[in-house]
Amino acid sequence: MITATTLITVPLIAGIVILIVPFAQRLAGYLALLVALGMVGAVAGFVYRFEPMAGYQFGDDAEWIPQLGIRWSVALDGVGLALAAVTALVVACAIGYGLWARRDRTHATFGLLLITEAFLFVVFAARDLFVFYVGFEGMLIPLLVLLAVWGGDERRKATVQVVAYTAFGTLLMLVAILWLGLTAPDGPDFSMAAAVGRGNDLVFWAFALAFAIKSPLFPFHGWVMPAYRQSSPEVAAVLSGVASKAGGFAFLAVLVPLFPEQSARYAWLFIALGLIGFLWGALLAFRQPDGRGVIAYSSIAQMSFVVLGIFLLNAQGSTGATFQMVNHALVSAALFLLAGWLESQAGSGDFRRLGGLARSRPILATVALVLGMAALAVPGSSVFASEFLILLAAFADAWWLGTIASLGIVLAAMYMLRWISAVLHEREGDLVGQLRPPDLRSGALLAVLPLALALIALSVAPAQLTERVDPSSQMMVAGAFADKEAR
Amino acid sequence: MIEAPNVVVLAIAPEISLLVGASLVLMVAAFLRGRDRGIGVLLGIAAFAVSGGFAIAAWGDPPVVTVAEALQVDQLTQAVRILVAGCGLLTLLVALGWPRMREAGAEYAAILLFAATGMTLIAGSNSFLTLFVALELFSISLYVLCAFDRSSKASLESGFKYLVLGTIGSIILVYGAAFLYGATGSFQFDGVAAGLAEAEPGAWLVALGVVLVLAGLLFKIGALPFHMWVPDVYEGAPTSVTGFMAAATKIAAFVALARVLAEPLAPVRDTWEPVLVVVAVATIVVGNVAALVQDNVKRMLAYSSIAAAGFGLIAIIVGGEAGSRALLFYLAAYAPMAIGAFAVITLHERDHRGVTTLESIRAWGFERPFAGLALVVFLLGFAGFPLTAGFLGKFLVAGSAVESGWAWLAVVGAIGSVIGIAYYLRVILALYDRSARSGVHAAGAPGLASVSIAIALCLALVIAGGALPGIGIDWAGEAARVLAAGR
Amino acid sequence: MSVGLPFYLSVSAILFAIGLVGVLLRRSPLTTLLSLEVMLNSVNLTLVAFSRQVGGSDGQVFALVVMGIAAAEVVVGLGLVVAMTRREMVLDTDELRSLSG
Amino acid sequence: MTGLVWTALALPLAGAAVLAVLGTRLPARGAGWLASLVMLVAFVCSAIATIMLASRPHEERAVVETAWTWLTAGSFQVGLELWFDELTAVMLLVVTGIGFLIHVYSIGYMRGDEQERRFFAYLNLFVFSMLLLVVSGDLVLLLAGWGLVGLSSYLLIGFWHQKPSAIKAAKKAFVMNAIGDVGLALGILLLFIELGTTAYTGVFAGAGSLDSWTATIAALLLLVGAVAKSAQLPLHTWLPDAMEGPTPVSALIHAATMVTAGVYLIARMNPLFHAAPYALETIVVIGVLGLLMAGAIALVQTDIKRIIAFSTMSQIAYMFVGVGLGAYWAGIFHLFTHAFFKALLFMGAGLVIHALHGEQDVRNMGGLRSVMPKTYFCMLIGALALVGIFPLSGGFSKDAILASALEVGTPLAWVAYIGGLAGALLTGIYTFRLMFLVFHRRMSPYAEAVAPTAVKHHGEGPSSMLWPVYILTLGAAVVGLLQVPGLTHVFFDWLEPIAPAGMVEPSAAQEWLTTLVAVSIGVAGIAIAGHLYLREFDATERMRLGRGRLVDHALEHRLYWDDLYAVAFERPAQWLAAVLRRDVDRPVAGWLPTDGLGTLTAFLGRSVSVIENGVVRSYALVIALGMAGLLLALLVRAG
Repeated sequence: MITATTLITVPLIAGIVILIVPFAQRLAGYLALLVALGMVGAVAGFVYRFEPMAGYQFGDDAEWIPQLGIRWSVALDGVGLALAAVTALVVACAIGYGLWARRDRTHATFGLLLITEAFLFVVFAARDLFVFYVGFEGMLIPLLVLLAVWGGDERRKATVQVVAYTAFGTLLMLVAILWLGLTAPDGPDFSMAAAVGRGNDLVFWAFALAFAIKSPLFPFHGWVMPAYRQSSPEVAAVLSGVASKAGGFAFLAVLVPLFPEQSARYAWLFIALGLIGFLWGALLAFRQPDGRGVIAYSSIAQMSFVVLGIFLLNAQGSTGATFQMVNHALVSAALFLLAGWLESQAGSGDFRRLGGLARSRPILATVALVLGMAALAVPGSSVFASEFLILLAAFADAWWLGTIASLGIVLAAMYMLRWISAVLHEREGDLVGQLRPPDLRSGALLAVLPLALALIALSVAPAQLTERVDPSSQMMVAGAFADKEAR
Repeated sequence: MIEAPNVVVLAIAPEISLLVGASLVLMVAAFLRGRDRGIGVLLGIAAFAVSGGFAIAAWGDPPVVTVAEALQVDQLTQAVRILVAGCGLLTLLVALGWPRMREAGAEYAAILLFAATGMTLIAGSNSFLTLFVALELFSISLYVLCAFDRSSKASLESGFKYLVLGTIGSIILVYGAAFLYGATGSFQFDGVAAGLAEAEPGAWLVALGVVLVLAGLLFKIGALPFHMWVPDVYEGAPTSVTGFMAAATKIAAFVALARVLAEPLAPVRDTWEPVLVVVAVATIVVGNVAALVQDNVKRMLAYSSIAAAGFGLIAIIVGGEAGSRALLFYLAAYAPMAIGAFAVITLHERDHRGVTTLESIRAWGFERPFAGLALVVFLLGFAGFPLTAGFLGKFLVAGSAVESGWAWLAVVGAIGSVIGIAYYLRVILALYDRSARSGVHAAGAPGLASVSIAIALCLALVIAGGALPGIGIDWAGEAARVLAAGR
Repeated sequence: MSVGLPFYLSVSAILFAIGLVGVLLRRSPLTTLLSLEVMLNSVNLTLVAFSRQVGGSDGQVFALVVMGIAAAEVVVGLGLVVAMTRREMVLDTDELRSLSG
Repeated sequence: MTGLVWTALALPLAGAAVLAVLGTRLPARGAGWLASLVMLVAFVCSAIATIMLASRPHEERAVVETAWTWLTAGSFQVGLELWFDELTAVMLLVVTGIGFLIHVYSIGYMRGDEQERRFFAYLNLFVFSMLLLVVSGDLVLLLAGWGLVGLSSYLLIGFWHQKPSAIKAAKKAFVMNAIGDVGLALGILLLFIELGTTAYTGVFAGAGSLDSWTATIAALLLLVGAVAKSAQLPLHTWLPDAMEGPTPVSALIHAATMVTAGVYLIARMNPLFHAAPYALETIVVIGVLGLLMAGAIALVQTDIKRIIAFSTMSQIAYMFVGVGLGAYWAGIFHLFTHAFFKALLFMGAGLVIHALHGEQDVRNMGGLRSVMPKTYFCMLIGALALVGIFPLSGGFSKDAILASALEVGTPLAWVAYIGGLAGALLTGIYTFRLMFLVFHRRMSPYAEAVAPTAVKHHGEGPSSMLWPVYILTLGAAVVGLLQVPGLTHVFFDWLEPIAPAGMVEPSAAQEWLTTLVAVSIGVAGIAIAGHLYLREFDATERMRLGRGRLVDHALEHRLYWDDLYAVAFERPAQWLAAVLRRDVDRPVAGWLPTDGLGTLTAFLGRSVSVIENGVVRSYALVIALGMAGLLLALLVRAG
């Protein structure tokens, strides 16, 4: 029987095996890809079997460290499943891209990517705070190593920044988790269920800080630029595509349900930060000199928007936020892979030296356009659907909130159009003229295409996702919503 | 008529086996003179195994006070016996990979056995006399072991420094014991406790005695401001010895400290608690901060072990059942990480034929994937990364602190751990620095198999302690009950 | 004039201080070892003095043990000094600085 | 019947997908024919569906069908909902019919362009989007179509993407439309929050129950969307720039179909607007101002396509006036006829541009009547229809709008009436200025050098370009007869059911009166144009309207709207972004000074390890001092 535990252990073990066993380089890569595709299949099976109204599913619950009231308690609900699904897809594509790019030290790259995937699954499935922490902290190190070893010239500095920001946040969260788990009324109990409503403000902020940094929420995004810019494309894709979702997911699935009272009380702050971040990121994305800069700041904007949606504490906000996370995972992962491809083929991501790539490269042009249009949430796209839901939630909360937030959507159109035209259109850049990059083909195309196709599929029938997510996300915000209403 | 002291032979069987083993090893060495071919070391391993076996067999037996009330053989003593025997065994395995063992293996093994005897005795000591004798037994043995590599000036230097400073530490301890004797009229722990309970608060003899005893013990665990010897000695000593010191000495000294604080000095908690709080914080800060700027890996680990001592002190301050359990688990978790890490460095020293620095270790992880990965795991364990024993150790310590109102100390520990991640990461990054070429590869040198076995064992322990810590926590809990009951 | 406990303790403290100052000031390894012996003996004096004060022989026994251990320590210490000499190291504790930082 | 509509909707999408996926594996010529075939089938489907709809009794003519649930969250639910009624049928026919003709025309127009396949893929994508817009039965879905037409418009304006000006124009169009999308989206949100649904059925049923403020705000927000899409004041500035796209695109998107979506939206949402009289009045005001302004600007433009573009803006403003007055049928009727004659004018202009090798400046034309007689004739019909000369189509529809103003009779309606008539004068002038400059007077040197040889070799154009023009000419001439005052009532009767609250219908007398006045004014306009532009003059001469330099300057610069936006929004936003990036983001996001912290900890670490100098004596000293410190601390505590 395939359960959430399987989902976690298979990539973990496979990752370690690939890391250690001296397979031939290519073989290691293909094995990793096979495992990643297997995970996609497994998650697809979950999606197929998932009962939207039945709460947490595919779970395991076993004693782990009974002395501390810690249980191996994992299960997926709609929200977790949605993110797990997109994680599986993004990691598979990232590995596929790495294979195409003939990344050296295949064992380590792909092994670590699989391990990251496993820890991400832990985060999305955790029903126990200890387990959650294991996942939340666990994914950091493989990603850091990937960044630090395979990153760009300034990888060292970037790594230090990531460590400084994220490690700080998570360790304070650890202290908070300890407090919650050990002060449970009936002896130590780290299950999330037992922690609901027990935390005080200090504990709440410790959690919130960790999640805000991971998301990243404005103004905790200082580590994002260096990390996204220095990582290799597949790592940047995982980092911005799915690792950041751990933060957003944690806001929705951990912070809000566990601290309904504080969440309702301080919702205004998160809404304000989300709103500022949404506009801030969009404005900054507009002036970035290269593709990665645009994608990075747009990620900040999008994730801030997600946080905004979550803290509206209603059905549309939470479902929209989950949906938006899925969308953004697909979009930003694909864009980073594409940006990486461009850098590898054209030698740089600098807008001043690119341009005119659409000419006689129809596949590249089509893929880039589809992604760009999805990213700017052209009405009818799945990103539009999710942003519309969040906007709806914001508007229902306060009309001015929705109105201001809608500004960000216009800004998104501006910076994405700038990206599209700077890469694809206008005059041919000098690098394009010199290096004559080919069209997007074979491996690289296969790595990006599934993400684009997933976006298109979600655009055709977004309800397939929201119907599965909605009951779960409503449950998550129900407590805080009630508290907010009572206020 | 002289009453013969009451001796329960079975209760001290582990010590007897160690001493008999040492004698046997020495005799074999004397008889075989140069044709020993590792028989001495194997005998030593056997002695450790037998000793540990006795202790395990006696696990759960009712406590016994024996040898003229000089020794208490309780669960705590048994735990230390098992741990020390394990450390000794692993250390001998590691030491086999050291070329010098071919000529002097038997002596090494014999002295190690003596040191181990001292460590087990100090854990079970029931009077300051026993404490002092045991302390000196292992200290003097360690002085010799540190200087064991007579071909190396650094080794001799470290042995001499350790001797001078260690003797000062011992003198301080015994001086303090003398004052306590003057104040209470007893060296026996229960007698001291009874005397202190009656002594007027603030009596200068008591204060002097407490501070000096404390200082002597803090010296051995390497806490501030008595940490000065640690970096020099750890760096200069043969690496296997360093590992043994970091693991076993720490266990013995911490348990001795815990026992002294829980039994004779329990009545004057008000006197020593603030001292320890200051010391703990200073130790964590200084250890971590200084480690950050080290380029010599052994020296860096020495500072990190200072920081670890500070973390252990948190558990000592918290005390009680939770604190003591956390302390024991933390120490037990620390041991395999330390021995394992230094074992990997042994390997690297052989490969590189020189000192292990951040420079010389560059890209070595690609040459030796297993050793490199193992080092990464050990370092992550030190850093307190989930799914390693080190994480559980820190988790328990911080948990006990949070639980009993010392949350701020846990936060200090957490901040220290953030810095910790930074310097462990430096090593990991150097280990997998793609831009460098390691080039050095001394394959198949004799004795390396045993080092690899030791590393594998340590790795298994570290992972098991992190993934399935239940048994360990139970054992630590049982042993800790001794300390908790001492109040 | 009766010589009381404080007198012994003072003498022992002075001895201790002399030993400590010796360690702090002298740079010859042999003198350092010597100073350590002085410190140990100050402890012995304290032990014996308290032993008399408290009654019983525990303190005196302890002092004997300390002497024995001191002897062992000196043996190791001298052995180290010999080994260092053989390696042609300068016998000056301030020169033992290859390990620092 | 609905099956046919679904087919008509799906076919262009399928066509676009096939063209996109097969790409260069398809023969270049095949792409155009495939796309056109798709359009023909879609048109036939639409036509049959319309006939079937017409055969139904009146009360059963609004057909709703849901394919699948598109989006849900909480109580919010959107279905992929089809809404097929009389208005939809009109739009379907216009989009597929005119669309088919323009596809065919494009086969000739795009011949030789290396990216022909991409062009037809985009064109098909556009048609799909437009169809989605008109057949959707839910506001959110309409918004989806709304956005997708914006997207395809962007793609097509920027089709020649090597041209920076084209890309700039495309981006401008997209962003302005995105603003409109957001306005529309906010309106939809408001409606959902008030009514709990976004489906037409629910909105129509609930619109009456809204309080007038909510209804007005919602209607105004929808109007923002309509204004942006239809290039009306104040979000009109993208339309003239959009002429950077290939001419068939201008004909299809920026004349016949997409830009009229705003009119469609207002007509479609008439129950809501009925509940929001202020919004309706706003529409009329926007319309009147727009038709006058656009007409005036058209007077001085020199780019043939831009003249037509401003004319389009002006004509759509008429439609706005119509729907704003409550004469929804008249607005849609004008939309219908406009689709014919404006597409015709653009396509004719395309023939001219083709013959002149891409030249678009009217000063470099002239005298083409003799070289391109067929084109001249067709465009003349189109121009007369545009001016509203009896009995061509434009007259009937425009006069219907103006007559409705008479019927309404409020002061605002009178303003609209007079404004509309003044607009008719402008229309007459600028339309025939175009005709005279291009086809009459002496040939410019450039035209003389190029046109005769080009036409000699290729004729006025390939038959694939000419035949659609002929058909449209026929249409532009006769479709007005559907609704001859007092004689035929086809259009009004057909559309009457879409407005439950009723529509304004002028009497036949009002209409004939208006026609009389308007035709006279139109003829006067033509006469003025003839007076001004038929005489010979130097092509380099500035083409003044009057003597006032100021007026000229203002009109040439399109009344400074672009400059206003640049100063008010674009530059401040750019500046803000630059400042944020350069000076603000780093301090705000870098609150954790990792560099500083790193330096600090490293400094601390070095200072701490300074005392680790390797000298045993100093270590002993530290130990001694440490002990002394501990003792002192205890003494202080005790004392």
